Amino acid sequence: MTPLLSLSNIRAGYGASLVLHDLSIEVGEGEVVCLLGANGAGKTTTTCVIAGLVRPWSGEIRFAGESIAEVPGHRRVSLGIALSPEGRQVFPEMTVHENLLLGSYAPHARRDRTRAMDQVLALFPRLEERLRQKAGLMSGGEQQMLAIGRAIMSRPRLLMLDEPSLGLAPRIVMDVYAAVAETARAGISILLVEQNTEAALAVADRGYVLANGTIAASGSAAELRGSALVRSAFLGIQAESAP
Amino acid sequence: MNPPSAAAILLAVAAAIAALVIPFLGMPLLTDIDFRICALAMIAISWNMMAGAGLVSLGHSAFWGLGSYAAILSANDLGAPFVVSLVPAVVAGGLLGAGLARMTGRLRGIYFAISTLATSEGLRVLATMLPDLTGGGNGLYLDSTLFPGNAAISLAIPCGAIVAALIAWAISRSRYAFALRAMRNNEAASQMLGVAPIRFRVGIMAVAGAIASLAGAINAWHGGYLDPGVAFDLKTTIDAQIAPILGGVYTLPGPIIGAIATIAFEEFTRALFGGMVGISLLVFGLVLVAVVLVLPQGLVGLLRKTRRR
Amino acid sequence: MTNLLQLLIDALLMGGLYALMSVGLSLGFGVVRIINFAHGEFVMLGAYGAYWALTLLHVDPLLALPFLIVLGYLGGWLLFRGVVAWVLKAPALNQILLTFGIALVLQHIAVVLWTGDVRSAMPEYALSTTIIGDVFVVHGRLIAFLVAGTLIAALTTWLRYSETGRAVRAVAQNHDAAILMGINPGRIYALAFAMSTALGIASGAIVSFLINITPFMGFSILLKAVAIVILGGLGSIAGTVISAFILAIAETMVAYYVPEGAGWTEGVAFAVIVGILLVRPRGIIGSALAT
Amino acid sequence: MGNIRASDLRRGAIGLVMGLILSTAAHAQQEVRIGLPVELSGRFVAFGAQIKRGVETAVEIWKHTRGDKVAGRDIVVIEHDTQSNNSTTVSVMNQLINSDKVDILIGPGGSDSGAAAVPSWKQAATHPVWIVPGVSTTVVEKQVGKDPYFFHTFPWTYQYHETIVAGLKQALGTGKKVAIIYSDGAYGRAHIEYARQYLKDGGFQIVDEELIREGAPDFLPTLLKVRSAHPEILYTLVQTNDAILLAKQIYSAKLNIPYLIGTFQATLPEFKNSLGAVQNCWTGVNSYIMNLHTKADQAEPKLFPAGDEWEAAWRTKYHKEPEYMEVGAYISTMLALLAVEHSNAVDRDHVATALAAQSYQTIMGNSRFGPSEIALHQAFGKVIDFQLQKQGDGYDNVIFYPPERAGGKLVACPAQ
Repeated sequence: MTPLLSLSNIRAGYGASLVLHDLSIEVGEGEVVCLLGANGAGKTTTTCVIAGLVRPWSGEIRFAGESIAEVPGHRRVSLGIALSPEGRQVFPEMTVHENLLLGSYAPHARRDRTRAMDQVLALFPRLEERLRQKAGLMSGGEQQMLAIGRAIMSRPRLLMLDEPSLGLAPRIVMDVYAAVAETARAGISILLVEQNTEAALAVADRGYVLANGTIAASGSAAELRGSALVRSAFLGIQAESAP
Repeated sequence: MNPPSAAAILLAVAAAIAALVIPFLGMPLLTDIDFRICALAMIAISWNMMAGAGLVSLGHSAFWGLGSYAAILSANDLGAPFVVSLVPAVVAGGLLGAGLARMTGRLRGIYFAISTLATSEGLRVLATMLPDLTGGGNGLYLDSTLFPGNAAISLAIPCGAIVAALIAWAISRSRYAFALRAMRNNEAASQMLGVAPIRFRVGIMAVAGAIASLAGAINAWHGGYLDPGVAFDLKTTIDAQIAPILGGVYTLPGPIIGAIATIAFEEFTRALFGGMVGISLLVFGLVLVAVVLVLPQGLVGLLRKTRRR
Repeated sequence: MTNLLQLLIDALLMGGLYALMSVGLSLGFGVVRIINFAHGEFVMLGAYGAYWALTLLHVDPLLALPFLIVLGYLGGWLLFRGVVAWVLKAPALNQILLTFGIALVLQHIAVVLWTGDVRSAMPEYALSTTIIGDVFVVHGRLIAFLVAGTLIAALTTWLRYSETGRAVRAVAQNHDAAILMGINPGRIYALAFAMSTALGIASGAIVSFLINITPFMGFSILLKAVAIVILGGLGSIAGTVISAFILAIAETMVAYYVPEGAGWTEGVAFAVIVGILLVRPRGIIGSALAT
Repeated sequence: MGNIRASDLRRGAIGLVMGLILSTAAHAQQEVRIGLPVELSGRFVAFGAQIKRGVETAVEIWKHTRGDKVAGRDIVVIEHDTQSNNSTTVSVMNQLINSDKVDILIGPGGSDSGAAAVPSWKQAATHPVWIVPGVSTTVVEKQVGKDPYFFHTFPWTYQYHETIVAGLKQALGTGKKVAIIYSDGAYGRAHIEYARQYLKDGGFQIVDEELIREGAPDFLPTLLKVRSAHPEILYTLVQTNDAILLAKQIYSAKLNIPYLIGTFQATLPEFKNSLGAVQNCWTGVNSYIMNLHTKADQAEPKLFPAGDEWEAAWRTKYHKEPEYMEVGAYISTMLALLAVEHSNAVDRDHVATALAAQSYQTIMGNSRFGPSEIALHQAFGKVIDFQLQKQGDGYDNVIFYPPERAGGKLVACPAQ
């Protein structure tokens, strides 16, 4: 069964500095895959390459069987790729409602916008309470929910979440991950980029560990949970022997 | 700044000698062009210095005009002879430059440019509305008894240009240059490296302001007549930018080569299209757009590219 | 104190005009991050457009307005694609000089085509007035105020409620996030610049029967618009409209109460620019966007 | 670039220089060179274009009647555009005097350009004969002083007000309340002193003086101050652009001031075309007004034809009505050519003395030069007061002063 998304030998970076060295990962249809790694490992660069914000120097990206390296950033959402970016990046001067409407700006999403809206507000009741409020005035957690909700509004086949738990109180992290689990159950494949290993592995089917721009380890959630490598990769200490 | 080659030094010296000799060749047309090139070179060097510190000035006519009024008023009211009247002009220009730098300490990019534009237009309104001081709209005539003769003035402007070029050269070799380049690229980073932006900014603006005012002062003596429209003419601000852009911003020879190119071009369009109403300035605008699009580094950038290839 | 009432009415009507002139500049900067120094020339071209429509084709400036707006939009789009798009990433210096050059070119195309003579459109409502009590309202100014008001209302409603309007605001607030929504920033830049041009042309059309038309009228209009946009907070439409009225009232009061005040009114705009930039570089009223 | 030796540079430069010096000297004998420092672009483009047309027509008619030469010399007209920019005016004057070595200067038109042109003319060692068909500001007259080579064929500021006030006094008697509006530029500042002086001497009561900024979009606040002074006469000292806007805003403010006095703008086609009905009852002065049916000069009937004949010829050639600076430039050029012919020389002393001695009957009246308050040679200082009055569907200049040329009376403006 061909994977929904496959990255092979991706090299990418900013200006002269190379961040990703020969990265290859896959996400299957309906699968929840997590990408773990310490700060600066290249997690965000990966999501930006897939979402089209960063052009890779070399390597191949295939989505639903086709190469999308040449597809410009603003057309990738119509293919079904959605990203809740690092730092949330909601539109501060616009209301929650307007942010969500923008989520379904792409033509295919605009068609069943009302149904998507009901779904998102059901998933994040807090957003319904604050629908008319300016996004910029909300708390970190609420903005994170809005960012995810906004991404879901575009009816994605692949939902990428870049460090959704960053800077949130534990209780809020539980709510967010509950919503992530429910979205996964609805059949949307998810690429979860996280430093919060336990929360991610609890939800993910499978995962990769990213260290200094290359995949240090991969496997099922259970295997990764036990492996020494995850601990060292997370703490950034060089493990003596690969598993 | 890589050390200049022997040919460049030779050319610079030849240009300096030519600028000093031309007024004595008895060629009035050439002397007038030589005067305008040297005056433009001075304000172009001054503008280029500011641009070198990341400060885009849209108000160079403020320095030019302030220098003009300082010189003529000190001559008419205090009876100061030609050379003495240049001192208040230089001081006024330096103070305005330093004042602007201190006042607009935190502003960058477009904001700084707009505040200099506002300063030059503000000074023009002031000059118009204070007739007893500046003669207002009626204009101000140089007291002809003090006129030192064309020779002195035609010699003063090339000296001014040479002094300005030497100052720019000295700065480019001093540690100022590295601090300024750091500031131009990234103000915050340079701050961390212990570069006090305000101190450098005030220093550069004072020197650049003084040079531009000196040029204005000498030109005021050359023209013999001043009114707010002449002193704070927008064309001075435009010319001060076009020369370094045409010649090559952030480079040492850029403003000078640009000044020669600009005046040559102005004479060419005036001779060719002079008769037809408005054509000459239209062509000038087109060239400005073209240069910004095609030659962002200006002629010197082009020169460097061809030599390296 | 009838004169005070009269002054306020004049200031209000003039403020509407100032708002329309500067809203275009503010939109342009908010989205494309460029202060367009040729904005005054678009106003000038709009004024000539309305003038020739009236004198040659006997079409009233208000009837010619829609056509001029469309022409302005197309002109703006072509100018953006052809010239302005290339300097989006260039340093501020190149952007300022480029738009300065465009202003110089447009000014002297006007001189070559229509000479430097002074013109003014004279539809009959330009000068007729109605007297209410002992206060008079010049019809021309009232009409200009109403047209400006409707255009600004249309612009804000479009920005607030339409899909593309939201997209424009999105690009202005967060360029990368907008891409993630499926918005093509290049198209939005061109659209915003073209609208800014169209707004300039529109304000020119309604100014054509109020003030003198010459090829050189653009520059003083630009400086006033810059003062207003800076006072209102760069890129904030609401801030711009409010500060347009503030400047109009300030100028009228200075003209009336300060001795030889008429001479100082031009200084008000410049004092505002320098004052605001020193006190609060991001402008006071509207919440300015991070540049 | 590096391989050119310094000596080559020097040899090339000297060769170029010698060539230039020889060429200019050779030309001097067989030519009379007329230099035009005129505004062909910028604010005063209207004046510059008028002077250019006046000079071209004069040379054309001279060649038509006397043949291509004057006193055996070719007529060379050299024109440079001052771009209505005062610094360019300085370089254009330097170029015409020192490099083109012209014998006679004609121009510029605008007051600002004139003021800027004086110093470079005075500083030149042997400055040529200079005829100015425009420029009213007395700043120039003070600077030029008693210079024998300066000829002014256009009224000075005080000559305006001397005649306007005399005309008002004759029509309205004394004691009337006057409000003055003047511009903050060279024009307004120059005129306000004389207006104040002549109005006071004429027994008028100045109740208000208001300054306006050149090019301002809105004069209403100023007009409100004028309205509270309740003047009977509004005396305006502003140039064309501001005059048009001011007339419109006075009309819409319904100030209902009975007498609206302007200076030159009421004669300009721009004023009439832009204002339509609003121009009604505005008064003004002019040294030349069309269809005065002046007679041709006896001695030179072809060079100074009858008014109607000359105006008809002008209309056919340029498809427009002749304007005062066109007529001024035409007559100035004719006088200059005649002076060269009489003195059979181009050096400034002969030409100046011949010019000062001439006297012809022209469309603008007698051309004799006489002293003005300061300057030595002033012609056509006499101006005529007129008022724009509705005649049928158009508006005509009805002269009401001086009495010997009056064709009507000054009437109060209709209440709105």
